Amino acid sequence: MTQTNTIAIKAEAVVKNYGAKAALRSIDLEIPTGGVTILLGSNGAGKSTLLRVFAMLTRIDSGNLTIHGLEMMKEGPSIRANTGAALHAPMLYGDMSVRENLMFSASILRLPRKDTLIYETAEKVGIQDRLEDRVRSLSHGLQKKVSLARAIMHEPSLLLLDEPESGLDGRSVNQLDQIIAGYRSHNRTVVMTTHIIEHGLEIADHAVVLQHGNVILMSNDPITERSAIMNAYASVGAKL
Amino acid sequence: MNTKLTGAKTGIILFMAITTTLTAIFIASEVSIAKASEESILSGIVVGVETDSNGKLIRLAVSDSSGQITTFEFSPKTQFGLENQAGDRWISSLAENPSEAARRLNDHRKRFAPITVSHANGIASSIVERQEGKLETNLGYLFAVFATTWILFFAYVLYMGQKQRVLQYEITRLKNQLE
Amino acid sequence: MNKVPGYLDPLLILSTALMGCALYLIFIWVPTETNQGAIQRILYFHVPIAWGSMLGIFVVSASSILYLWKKDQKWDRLAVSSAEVGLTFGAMMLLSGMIWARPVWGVWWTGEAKLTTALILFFIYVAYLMFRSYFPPGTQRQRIAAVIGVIGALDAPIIYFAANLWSQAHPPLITGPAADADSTLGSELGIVLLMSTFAFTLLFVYMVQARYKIRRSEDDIVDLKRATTTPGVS
Amino acid sequence: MTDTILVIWAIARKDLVLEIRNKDVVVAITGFALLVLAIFTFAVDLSQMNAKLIGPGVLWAAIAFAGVTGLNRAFASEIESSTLEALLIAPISRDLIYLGKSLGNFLFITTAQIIVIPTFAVLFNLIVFRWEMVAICMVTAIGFSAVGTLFAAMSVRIRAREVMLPLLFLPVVTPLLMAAVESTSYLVNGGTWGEMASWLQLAIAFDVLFIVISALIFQNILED
Repeated sequence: MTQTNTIAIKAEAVVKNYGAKAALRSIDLEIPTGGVTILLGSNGAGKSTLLRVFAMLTRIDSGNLTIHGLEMMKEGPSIRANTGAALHAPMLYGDMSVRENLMFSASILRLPRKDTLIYETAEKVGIQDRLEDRVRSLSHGLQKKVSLARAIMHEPSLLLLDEPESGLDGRSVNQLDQIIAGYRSHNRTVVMTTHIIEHGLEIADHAVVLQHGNVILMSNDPITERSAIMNAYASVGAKL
Repeated sequence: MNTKLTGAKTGIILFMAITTTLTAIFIASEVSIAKASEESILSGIVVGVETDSNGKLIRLAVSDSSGQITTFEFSPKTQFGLENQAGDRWISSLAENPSEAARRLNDHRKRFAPITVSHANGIASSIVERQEGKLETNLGYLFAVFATTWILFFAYVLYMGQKQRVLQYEITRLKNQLE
Repeated sequence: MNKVPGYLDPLLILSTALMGCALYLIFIWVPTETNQGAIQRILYFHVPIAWGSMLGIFVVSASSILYLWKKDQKWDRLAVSSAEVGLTFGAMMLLSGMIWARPVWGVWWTGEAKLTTALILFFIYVAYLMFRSYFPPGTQRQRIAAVIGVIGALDAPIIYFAANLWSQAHPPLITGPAADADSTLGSELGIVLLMSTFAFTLLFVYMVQARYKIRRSEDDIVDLKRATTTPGVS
Repeated sequence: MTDTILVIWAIARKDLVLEIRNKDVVVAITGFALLVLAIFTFAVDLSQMNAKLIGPGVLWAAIAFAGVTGLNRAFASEIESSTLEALLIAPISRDLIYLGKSLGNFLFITTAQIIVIPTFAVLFNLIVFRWEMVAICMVTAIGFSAVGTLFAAMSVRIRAREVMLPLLFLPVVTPLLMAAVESTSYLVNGGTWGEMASWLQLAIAFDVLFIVISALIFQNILED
């Protein structure tokens, strides 16, 4: 377990196919602990699939994957206890209020002091006024925020975000940045995809560029290697 | 169209030829046996059972579907294959068990249960539970089973052969494309 | 590529030879049964076919369990192949049984336990194959199909037990053909049945392996398509 | 242990809350079952003899078909809002998700039975309000939800799931249906516990087997 401190996610030759469609061809990747990693790539490059694999929603066909040094297939529940995810769909019950949705998540997460916890988390993402509203009546951006609140409620050491800025206004993006910064300062790991590449590169410690289910670039210093990343990203985009 | 037969197809056709020929030979011989013997068949319900003082069978009266009554006598070799109400079948010959045969026939008479008698010259050679139709029609059923079975097998194997060829072609095409 | 022509497949040759022997025994060697007459010869066909369909179900469940355990594609291929062949045998079992029942029992179908069980298992395997063709591709499909295979096999004894209990409550007016089949034929019946079962088992094995090869080709095509559609950066 | 029960209950309660708000599943089951019963009342002659003979079969066929519709709904809503994924991300083992969803489905089917069976008793003019009937309904509802939850979860990603689920579900629950129909037949003819004992035992064995097997096997089906 010595590597637990340095490597959050380690992927070796990870493959995922859907019939004749290859989602991930052969992914080798090491994501260090305590930083923000952004996944870049055009649509269908495998970003979302990779996030779903990390969230254990998708089973890999072959290869090895360890999260915090734990083998994915064997220790599912203990990995998931330390993972929070806000993916593409908000994953909320439309006919329940925001509070009920969070309450439900808190009870399947077996968290203590649920009421205070829910209020505190709601405050962090700025939805404390909307707790009694039905989720169905909320805008897409607000639903995203509720989804984010659910993901960070149990303060997981690994946070997975799929395009978290989409649908958010400027102030909310700032709040998101604060949450992400808070994660980094607590030596927790954030893995996210983004379509606002400039903003992504500002907050990222590591950047990964994907194309056709392969990793084509991995940078540990996105600020200085910015142009290389932009080039790789542009070459991917040009092929679309 | 490619008319050349593939290996598997040839094998299957040979296989079919053998099985069909054997089936046909058998059915033909069976029909001729049935025709050659003097036996005829009558189906109907038992209307009278005559026994001697020991309860041994002497004569049997059967009414067919048109209401005509025919009387049969027995020989010691007469075979029985009769079911009781629960459907258990009793099989014996007159020589083995004459009184039980009488009891069974009386049971059929009371229940109006139909029987089929094979007879020649007024002597019954076998008395069994009513059979649907005659020997020849039964052979039709036999043939139907064999025909459907082999046609299904044959169609399935042909389908597999066809599919394998299409797939093989597709594989070659994709491989060429990859090079 | 396989250079040996298909008709030289030793399995096909062997099963053809055995089937020939079995047919000789069925049609020429074994005497006609007195009660049912010539129609009784369906037995030598019906029973081995029914055995083949049961064998298919057994192979499906065994390879499904192995697939869930080992996650190896070959077990999945074996499961599909034997499900399809087993289904063909099952269809023929039902058909031959019905055609036999008509002259002997006077009905095409009856609520007897064995028939009910066979029919329901047939439906379960129809559902198994339909499921495979409807579900979007990926390993999830294979895992779920394996689950259905296991469930189907587990359900079989319960269905049989229930159907048996059912037919006791609603007694049919006739008994199974097997009840009066051994009336005038003793050892001859056993020999012919054994021979015929052996021949049909070989035919089953031949068909399963032919289907397995097709399945493998299909998988190869999927792999090739994946490689050709979007060339990877390797 | 209490933790486990709390998680199962949390999932089932969430289903109940949603059900009380939009009444999707129970309305689907009850509506369909009542419709089938109503159609039978004029499709066949319901003299006393006939009602006893065909009533149990009609009742359970109606509940079985309606149950399939309800089970489809129960999982489809979870997929449409992709909330099933939220359950999958949570650090709970898959068997708890299965048990929680089954408990919810069991409660829906029971609710539907509470509405449908009195209606059946009135329409078919049969006396069914006895403890035996409660037992029959319980074992059947448990078996339906045990098998149905598993199969609904399986067929949820199929476009034609409305067709696929009954095709999978009905053959597998045949023993349970036979048990329910036969026990109900004994019941409407004034039978005793003893007469239906073997059927109830069969149904209980079916329930236990499928709950255990499904909970064990459920982990194989949810992730794509």
